[in-house]
Amino acid sequence: MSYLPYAVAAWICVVGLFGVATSRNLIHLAICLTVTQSSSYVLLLSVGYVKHGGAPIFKGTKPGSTAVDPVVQALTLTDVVVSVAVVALILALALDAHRLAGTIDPDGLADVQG
Amino acid sequence: MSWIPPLLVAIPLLAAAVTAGLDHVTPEPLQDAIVVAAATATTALAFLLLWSSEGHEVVHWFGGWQTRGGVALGIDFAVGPLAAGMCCVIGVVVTLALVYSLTFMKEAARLFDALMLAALGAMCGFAMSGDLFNLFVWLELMAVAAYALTGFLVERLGPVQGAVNFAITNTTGSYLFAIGIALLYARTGALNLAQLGQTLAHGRAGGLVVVAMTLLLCGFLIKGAVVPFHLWAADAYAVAPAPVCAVLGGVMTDIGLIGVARLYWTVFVAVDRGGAIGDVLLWLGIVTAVLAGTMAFLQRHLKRMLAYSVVSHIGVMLAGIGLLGMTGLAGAELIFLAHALLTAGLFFVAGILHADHGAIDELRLRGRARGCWVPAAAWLAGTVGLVGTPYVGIYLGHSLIDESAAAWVVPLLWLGSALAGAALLRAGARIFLGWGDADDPLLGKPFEEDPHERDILRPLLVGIAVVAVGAGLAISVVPGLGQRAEYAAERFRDRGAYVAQVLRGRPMPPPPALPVSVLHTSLDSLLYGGGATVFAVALALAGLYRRRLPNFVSAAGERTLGPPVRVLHALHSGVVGDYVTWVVVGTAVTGAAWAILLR
Amino acid sequence: MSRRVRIAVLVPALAGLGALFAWAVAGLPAFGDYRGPYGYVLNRIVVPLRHTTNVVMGTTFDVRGVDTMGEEFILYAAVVGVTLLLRDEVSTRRVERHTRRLRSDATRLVGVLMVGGGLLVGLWLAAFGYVTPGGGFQGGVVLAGALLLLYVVGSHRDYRVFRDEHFLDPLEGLGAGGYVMVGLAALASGTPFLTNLFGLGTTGTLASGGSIAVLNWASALAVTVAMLLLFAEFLKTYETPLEQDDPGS
Amino acid sequence: MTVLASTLVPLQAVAFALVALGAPLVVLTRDPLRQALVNGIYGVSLVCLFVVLEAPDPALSMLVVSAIAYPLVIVAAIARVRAQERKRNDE
Repeated sequence: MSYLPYAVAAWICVVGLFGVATSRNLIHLAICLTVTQSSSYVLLLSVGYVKHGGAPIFKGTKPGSTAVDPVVQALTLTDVVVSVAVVALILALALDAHRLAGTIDPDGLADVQG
Repeated sequence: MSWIPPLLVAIPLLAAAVTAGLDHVTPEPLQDAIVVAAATATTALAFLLLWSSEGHEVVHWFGGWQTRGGVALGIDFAVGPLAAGMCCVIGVVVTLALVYSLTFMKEAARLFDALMLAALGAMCGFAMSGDLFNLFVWLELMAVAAYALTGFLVERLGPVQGAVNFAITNTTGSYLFAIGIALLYARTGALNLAQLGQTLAHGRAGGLVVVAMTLLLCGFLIKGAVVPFHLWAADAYAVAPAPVCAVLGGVMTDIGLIGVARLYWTVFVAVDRGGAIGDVLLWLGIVTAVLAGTMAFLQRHLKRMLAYSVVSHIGVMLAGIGLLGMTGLAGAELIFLAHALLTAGLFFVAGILHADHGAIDELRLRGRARGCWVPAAAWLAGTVGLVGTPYVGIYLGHSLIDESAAAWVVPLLWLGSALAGAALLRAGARIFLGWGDADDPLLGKPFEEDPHERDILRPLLVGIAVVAVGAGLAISVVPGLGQRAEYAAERFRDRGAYVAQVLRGRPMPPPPALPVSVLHTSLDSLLYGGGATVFAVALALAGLYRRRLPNFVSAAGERTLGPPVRVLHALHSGVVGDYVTWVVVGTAVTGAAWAILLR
Repeated sequence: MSRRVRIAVLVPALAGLGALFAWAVAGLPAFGDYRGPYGYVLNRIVVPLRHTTNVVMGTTFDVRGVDTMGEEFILYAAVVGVTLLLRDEVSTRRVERHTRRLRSDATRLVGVLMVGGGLLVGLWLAAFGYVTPGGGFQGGVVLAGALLLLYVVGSHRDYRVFRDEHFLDPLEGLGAGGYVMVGLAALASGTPFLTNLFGLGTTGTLASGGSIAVLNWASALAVTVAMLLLFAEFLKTYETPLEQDDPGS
Repeated sequence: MTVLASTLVPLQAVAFALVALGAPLVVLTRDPLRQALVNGIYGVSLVCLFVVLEAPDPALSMLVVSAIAYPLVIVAAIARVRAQERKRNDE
């Protein structure tokens, strides 16, 4: 059962992808994308966790005491910013789509076809 | 010369910050000068880097965080001739596109320039980076810039819809990529590519590594618009402004392939068994080349046609990479060089047509550009270069791929570029010569157009298109280029030397003296190249004069080709939910294939 | 594809993806069993080498500083992109200059306190980021949120300065560009890009970390302004139709 | 369950369970405004998870994002869409 955290991450990813593919609303879809991405945070922080380890902040503790991996935390920070940037862009596109087509249902937007 | 690599990122990014930051306070000519100067300086430095990477990888450890005891601490750029060459092409294409857009894009020009420069810096960073997460960062930066640039023409629904599909599909890919990074990091505790490969070489490939590889490579294949991840490409390229298309189609799509090659030869080659990883890539490449070539032939919208032509060449290049040999990779490189310039040139011509006539539809433009000899010559010459007529354009790269490919692969790859070339030839003949029928139901319904008027400096646009096409055509006959591409490929594939230099600072063996002559190609390639040209011309004529074919021929054609064509059109539905579904399907199937082959 | 077909294709594919994930998870080290070496090495060396007690920030702004440079520019590109995509509203917008004050003084007082508190928290988060948890990004978002509150408690006009592109764009450029300049300064002095050149100071104080502090403030500035511009873009498009709907205001 | 308790501190197990439950709730809430709210709660559960995983920096970052950045942007977008729809209905 020590694999539960990873299973949670995989679950979130699958659930998020389901939401993205079946969404009827671009704003809803953008939020589903953030859910999909949250699986990568959960996975990153889980793989960097060290049993009985403290946060990698050595104020008051001496360097060298057991601490969790700081690298995954730095990566997560970047990931969060990426997610904000992408959500902002997709929402802006959703607003444009709504202004032009009167709908934010991606299925109804299929203006261009192959 | 290890100071050059960071500059290729820093200069464009700083210029992007300056140009958008000082939008309201500096006069326009100065702004234009800053933008073009930054892009030109980046390009010039890329060529200097190419020259100085001849003998060894140019390694730059950011912040001076060198390796300690074989453990990489910081982030490195490790640049060999292949990566440096990529940066050169990226720089040239972006610079041309920026000059082209000086008069082409007036509205919101500063924001446009800032995003183009950010994309330039990101693409260079991606080509040079030696760190897995750093690759992700540059990938996201170029993607975010590209999404916004695609939706640039916000007065119309098409661009917005194209940008939505592009953004959502690619973001899904990026997030799968991020999960792949986390998995691989959990297994190895490293992010540096050299170190990752070294760590994996010691263990056996378990499920973890196979799945991580699937997620990482599929993330790149989505960026690279490989079937079945290609659906977004036509939607996005059809609607973006011409200079943006030139950058997206010419270099940014191919970036995904460089990612695939980089990850394979620095990391996953260590866990490959009998080239199984390459086999899957080869298959994907063949399917992509043929399917996208067919789709190109079914388009009437010039930029959609070009988009599928790009995807079909992506397929050929991916197949070259998937062969896993030195010549295959060198061939992919040379195709990239020629294809980037030619595609950019053709997009530039399409932009001129759009500006002249307010239309971008093959049938609607029929005969309207008669007498525009220079654009016509550029278009037709570029098309011939993209087919791979002997010693023109992508021919040399194609012939190198032929050398290492199995006999049954070669005609399929030539078929892909011939199909795409036939489509472009047909469009060119119809638009510039007025040949062919005025209507063709096979090509689907017309697209909404925006008749916009722009105050353009036409000679400048034509000049840039001619320069791009001319440079692309010459790639096959530049003396010594073929040998250097082979040497660059050999260096790129040498994981041992790469690891030794990046992690331990060991020098590389000195480069051999390379002859300066045009590479000799085999008779087979000459025949295939000639055959592909003849086939493309014949097919183009058949497309133009379909109605005049004997009745029984067209009836048989309709019976056999009609249903698959309708299925193809239906699959490219423009609905983003479908695209994401195909992304998931593609990832799962590719992963299953690798799981079976690598077990 | 119709929605039903799509779901019929999607569900098995997701199941396949899930199976792949399960296969991958089986090969992961057990939870809590991180094996390193990357994180362990950094935990050991960053504090003595860089005098920052928060190793995460030491990693973000120094060891992997160039990632963060890219990250700043992702945010920057997103802001530029959103401005680009919503620019149609800019050109057609005719916002009346009016002030709509909140009725109750008590609400205003609470609001002002919240703005003050928010600013303090934001500054504190940004300032102590490399000593304790926090940092430029977190502080920047809070600062932007607090400044945005001014818009609510004060009036439209009070907030105008914060959404004036003439004022904000150069600041945004300075924040993102400043990061690159610090890197270039190191390069110009003959060391690798983004080398930490400044005095490292005393461990565990604000005057520690050398260029980490500078980069931290550059990114705090970039993030604050980026968030303000983002909010402004979205709220601007929000405000216009509401005013048209509501003739009383 | 003893294995669970020995490797996963109970608090962590609870946080993981909350996140695992929260994700489908966010995805299945189809009304955007309600979804924005549920997403906020999901964000808070992620913050809790990050805290028990000894990651205060990402936790703070997630907190400011899910308490300030996302809600503002999303709610503004929703309001904009609704206002436009209302206007369109009036015409």
